[in-house]
Amino acid sequence: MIDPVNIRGEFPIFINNPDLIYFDNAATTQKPAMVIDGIKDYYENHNSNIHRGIYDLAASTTKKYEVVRQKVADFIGAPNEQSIVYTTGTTAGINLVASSFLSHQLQAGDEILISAMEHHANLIPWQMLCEAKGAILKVIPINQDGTIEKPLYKALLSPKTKMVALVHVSNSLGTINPIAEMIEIAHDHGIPVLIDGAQSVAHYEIDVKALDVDFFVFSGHKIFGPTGVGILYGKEEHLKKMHPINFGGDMIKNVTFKKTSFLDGPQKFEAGTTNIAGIIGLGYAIDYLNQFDKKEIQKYLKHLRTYAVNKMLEINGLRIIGSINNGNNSTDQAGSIISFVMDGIHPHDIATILGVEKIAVRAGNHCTQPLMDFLELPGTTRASFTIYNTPFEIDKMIDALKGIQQFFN
Amino acid sequence: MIDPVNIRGEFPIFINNPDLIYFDNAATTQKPAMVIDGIKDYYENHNSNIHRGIYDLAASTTKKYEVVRQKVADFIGAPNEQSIVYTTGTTAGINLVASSFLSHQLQAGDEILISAMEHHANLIPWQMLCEAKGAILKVIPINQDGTIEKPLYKALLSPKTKMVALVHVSNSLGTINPIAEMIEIAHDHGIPVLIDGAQSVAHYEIDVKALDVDFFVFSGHKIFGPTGVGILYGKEEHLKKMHPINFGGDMIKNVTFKKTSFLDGPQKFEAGTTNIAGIIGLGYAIDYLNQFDKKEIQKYLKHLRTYAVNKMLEINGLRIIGSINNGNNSTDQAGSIISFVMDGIHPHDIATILGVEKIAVRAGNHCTQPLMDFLELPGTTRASFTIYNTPFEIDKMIDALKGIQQFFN
Amino acid sequence: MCKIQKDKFLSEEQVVNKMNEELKKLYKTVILKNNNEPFAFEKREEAEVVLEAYNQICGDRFRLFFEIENDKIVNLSFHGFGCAISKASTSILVKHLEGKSLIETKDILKSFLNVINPEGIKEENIEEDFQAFEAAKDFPGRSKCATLSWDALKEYLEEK
Amino acid sequence: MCKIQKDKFLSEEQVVNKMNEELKKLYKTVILKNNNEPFAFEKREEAEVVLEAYNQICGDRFRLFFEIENDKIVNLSFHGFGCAISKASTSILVKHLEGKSLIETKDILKSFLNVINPEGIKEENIEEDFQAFEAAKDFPGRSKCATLSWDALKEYLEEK
Ligand SMILES: Cc1ncc(COP(=O)(O)O)c(C=O)c1O
Ligand SMILES: Cc1ncc(COP(=O)(O)O)c(C=O)c1O
Repeated sequence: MIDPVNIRGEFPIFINNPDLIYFDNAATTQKPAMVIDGIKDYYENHNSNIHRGIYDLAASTTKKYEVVRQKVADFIGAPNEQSIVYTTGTTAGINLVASSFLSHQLQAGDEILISAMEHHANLIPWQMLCEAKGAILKVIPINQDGTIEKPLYKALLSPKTKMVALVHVSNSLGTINPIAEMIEIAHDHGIPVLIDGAQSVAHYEIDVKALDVDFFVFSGHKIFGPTGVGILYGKEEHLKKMHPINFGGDMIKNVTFKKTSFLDGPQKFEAGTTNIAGIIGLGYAIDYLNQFDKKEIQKYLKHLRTYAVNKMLEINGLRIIGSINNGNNSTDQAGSIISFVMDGIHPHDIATILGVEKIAVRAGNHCTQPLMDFLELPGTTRASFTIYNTPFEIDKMIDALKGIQQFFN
Repeated sequence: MIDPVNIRGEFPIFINNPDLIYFDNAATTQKPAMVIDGIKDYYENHNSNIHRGIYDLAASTTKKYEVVRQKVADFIGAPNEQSIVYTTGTTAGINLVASSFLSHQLQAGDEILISAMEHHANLIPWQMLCEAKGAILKVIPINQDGTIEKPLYKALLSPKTKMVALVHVSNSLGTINPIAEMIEIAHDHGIPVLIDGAQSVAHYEIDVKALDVDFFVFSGHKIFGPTGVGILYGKEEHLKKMHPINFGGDMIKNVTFKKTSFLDGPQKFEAGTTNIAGIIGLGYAIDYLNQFDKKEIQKYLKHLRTYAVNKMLEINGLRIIGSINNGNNSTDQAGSIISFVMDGIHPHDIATILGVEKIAVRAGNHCTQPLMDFLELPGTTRASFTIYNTPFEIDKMIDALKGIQQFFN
Repeated sequence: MCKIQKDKFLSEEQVVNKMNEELKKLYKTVILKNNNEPFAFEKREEAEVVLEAYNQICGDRFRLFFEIENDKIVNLSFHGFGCAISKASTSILVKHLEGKSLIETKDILKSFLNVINPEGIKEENIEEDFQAFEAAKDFPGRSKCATLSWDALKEYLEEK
Repeated sequence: MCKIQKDKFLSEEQVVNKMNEELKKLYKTVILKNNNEPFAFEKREEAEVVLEAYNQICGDRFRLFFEIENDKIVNLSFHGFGCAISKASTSILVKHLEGKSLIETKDILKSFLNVINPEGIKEENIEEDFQAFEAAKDFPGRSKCATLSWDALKEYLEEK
């Protein structure tokens, strides 16, 4: 059972701001004391540079640091820690795959397939690569309810498709894409798949091995962990073939002024001093999350979403963007993110007024500008929930939204 | 006046480990409470994603975040904050310049000039770029005393030289290179210069404008700041011409599935969620350092170095690598880093035994393998000092070194 | 917090009221009115000058249409979309600059921008329309909304 | 820390002594002796098998030279450089494996590696030479030094 009141008590920001209603979890989550104190403890008791260090601090830090790799592997069902690359975030992970995996294979006329609901992070790297190589970026359209047009997905796959890159849970609409099925279809055509799990790992059980996904990326700061750290999972056979794109210390076997050879493992992508404190903090975030049953999390978030949607639909002139809008009240295709617009009131004005009431939501295009263009919206207001949110907070937001409507009319 | 005892009191790791003698500052420095608490305060009171956020937390975090840019600019004498790019460290900064500034200009047969004492981070990116472009990496030799062979520097510059990349203070030898003079010479030939300031910014006054340097890079974690953050300073005229190499959110003006345009400022290089907590922590580290007069720091470190060198030279069979070894007792060309070897005792054995005595030093090639090859050494033991170190600690190390010698004979 | 300290602060109810005050200050009737009934809100593609004011961070985008005749700004209108604050501030711009000379315009621009500038010194005899935007100072995320079109026009005139 | 608790711990002096004990344990006479007077320390480029054991992290590099005759390892010698621990452990390897059958070798390898493995179960009747390396367990940065050549040989035999 998820006990949000108890959970709130584990987050210092809520202890310091008891009346803060934080509905911007899709942008970044708050951090539990376990993570914050873990980072502090690292700096106060263990700080040292890893690898090649022999004294106690360095040796124990190196160990702490490498243990997180195994922890991450277990967390997403990776076969082993050699398939786990430390990055600085989702964005960096996708860029690495684009530059280092796909760039060398992609020919003029080849195609990369993404969906219309991709975050800029899973769009622009592919677009730029296509531009450089004379390849073509194809986009799977979505239905008005915010779901992928599945028949078109199949139709768009071709012998020229060299990569499929998909978001698992849309950060703008909350749509949950049927990735298992979509990966299988791509594999039937022999096409590798990257899944952007930025919005899904915190709440959904991920098993990269069962999914047989080629690449899976996410960010620490969206799963209760620190900023500046993320993960790229890649099948070992792919990682082995990929060349590093950043060069420096801690990634080399041998260097002379003439020639350099690189390490074999994921370390070859981790040149220089990494975000050691951040990676150790990510380990604590995973420990934190591992206390919960993902099924319970999903049940609770579905409850919150249904509760919010039902109340929001009672507000005249408020329109939810995505699946729920179609009168389709099942939330199986929708995560804990609700994007909405209100007649005649700009999303920024809504967010500002909610902000004054200490309700943190986000307004804008949510880094999915083409999706907004497709929906013919300048932007939306987005409320995104996680385990520390409550129906009571939703009530407060509903009241505030009603107030805004009065205010503007 | 530098008061190391007082300073130690500001570093929680020394409060928690009063007998820790930390001489591995060239690898990473310890962090003052101001920085650690600043990061903790960020997560406990201000955590939110920056840009596009409207509610209080997001707006104030964005401000805090951008204020650091100005702080960094002031810290290194940059004309304005538009020339300051947030990176993840020295390594990332150099790679960005190699890929985004030089890559597009470099032709087969062109040359890049570095020195024989470069860290792998300021060697391999250029080497790989040369390999990709058919260009030639040239290396300025050093003298036996660990200083640049200045006449050869001039001789190696040619109309084909497209970049000079130099370390300011060598992390292996402590050599301080005469960068002002060397930059001027390169500029006389119209060649841009990158300076690797990883080992210098903490202790030396840097004025990038007076130096007229084209690029200057450093890491936060070596100047009392957090891991996972660094700075690339670049002349605005260069940054303007450079294309981003990482793509995602927070860096774009406009996106459609067909075309993307990027922001103008340094933000175009900062795709995705950056290390917000790290950058804010770096701001605190600079505040911390700004309390001290750099001249005082240098005076104190010179005192420590002279003290240590004199005592070390009394140990039979101990050889200091670099300028001091030549009987040249002036420390004007040598920073607070001492690399040494002992007859018949491997550096790792020395470091292990010092480690048991709670004296943290580093052993190995210090990410300067070609330099070690040049010096015909498998590696050295390195002690690197900063403001919280004391002569008393040096005495302890000297005693331990004498003990090691007895132990092995 | 101990009792004595607490008394120095506002009660929670007072805080909420103050919040609402801030809000009302921000969205004062001037802004709401200009948002709902903007002044000279019309496209005029054939205008001599078509100036775009675009906020890349939030996507607000307005265009100003005008001519400069005898050193005066005339036939000023605007179109586009954005939040209430950016729309109202553009509407106010149009209302106050129509027919003004370039020298007068410079003063008016300065006077308006000074109201929103957190470091601006409070002047006397400020237009009531302008004062309505003063509260934008307290919303760091929103001050750009208030100045969007004004900054664009200022830049245009300076570069001219 | 309160008095009672403190008494449970070692005094500072005791800690220092214990440290020195650890050190002595690590660098026990076996290691120092083998470091200074290594066993069969000679290059033999013409050997049938020349096996490199290289630690990329620290640069230690040894080569093992030997032949396999009648399923036995013979003419075993080594050369190269490294720290006292890696050098001594290679010397011990040479000393203990010369003339052994491949099956015996496997057991010996296992027995040695088990001594250094932090999760290894303590066996009885371990060679004294091997036990000298047990302390490497307590130095996570150094256990690789102790196993360097042993790992290389193990890998070679497994792939063969
Ligand atoms: C001279 C020099 N350059 C570059 C680096 C690399 O810095 P980082 O690992 O923080 O990227 C270091 C640190 O090891 C250094 O000492
Ligand atoms: C679906 C999705 N993909 C990618 C990203 C980018 O993540 P980051 O900014 O941490 O690199 C985000 C976060 O904004 C996201 O929601």
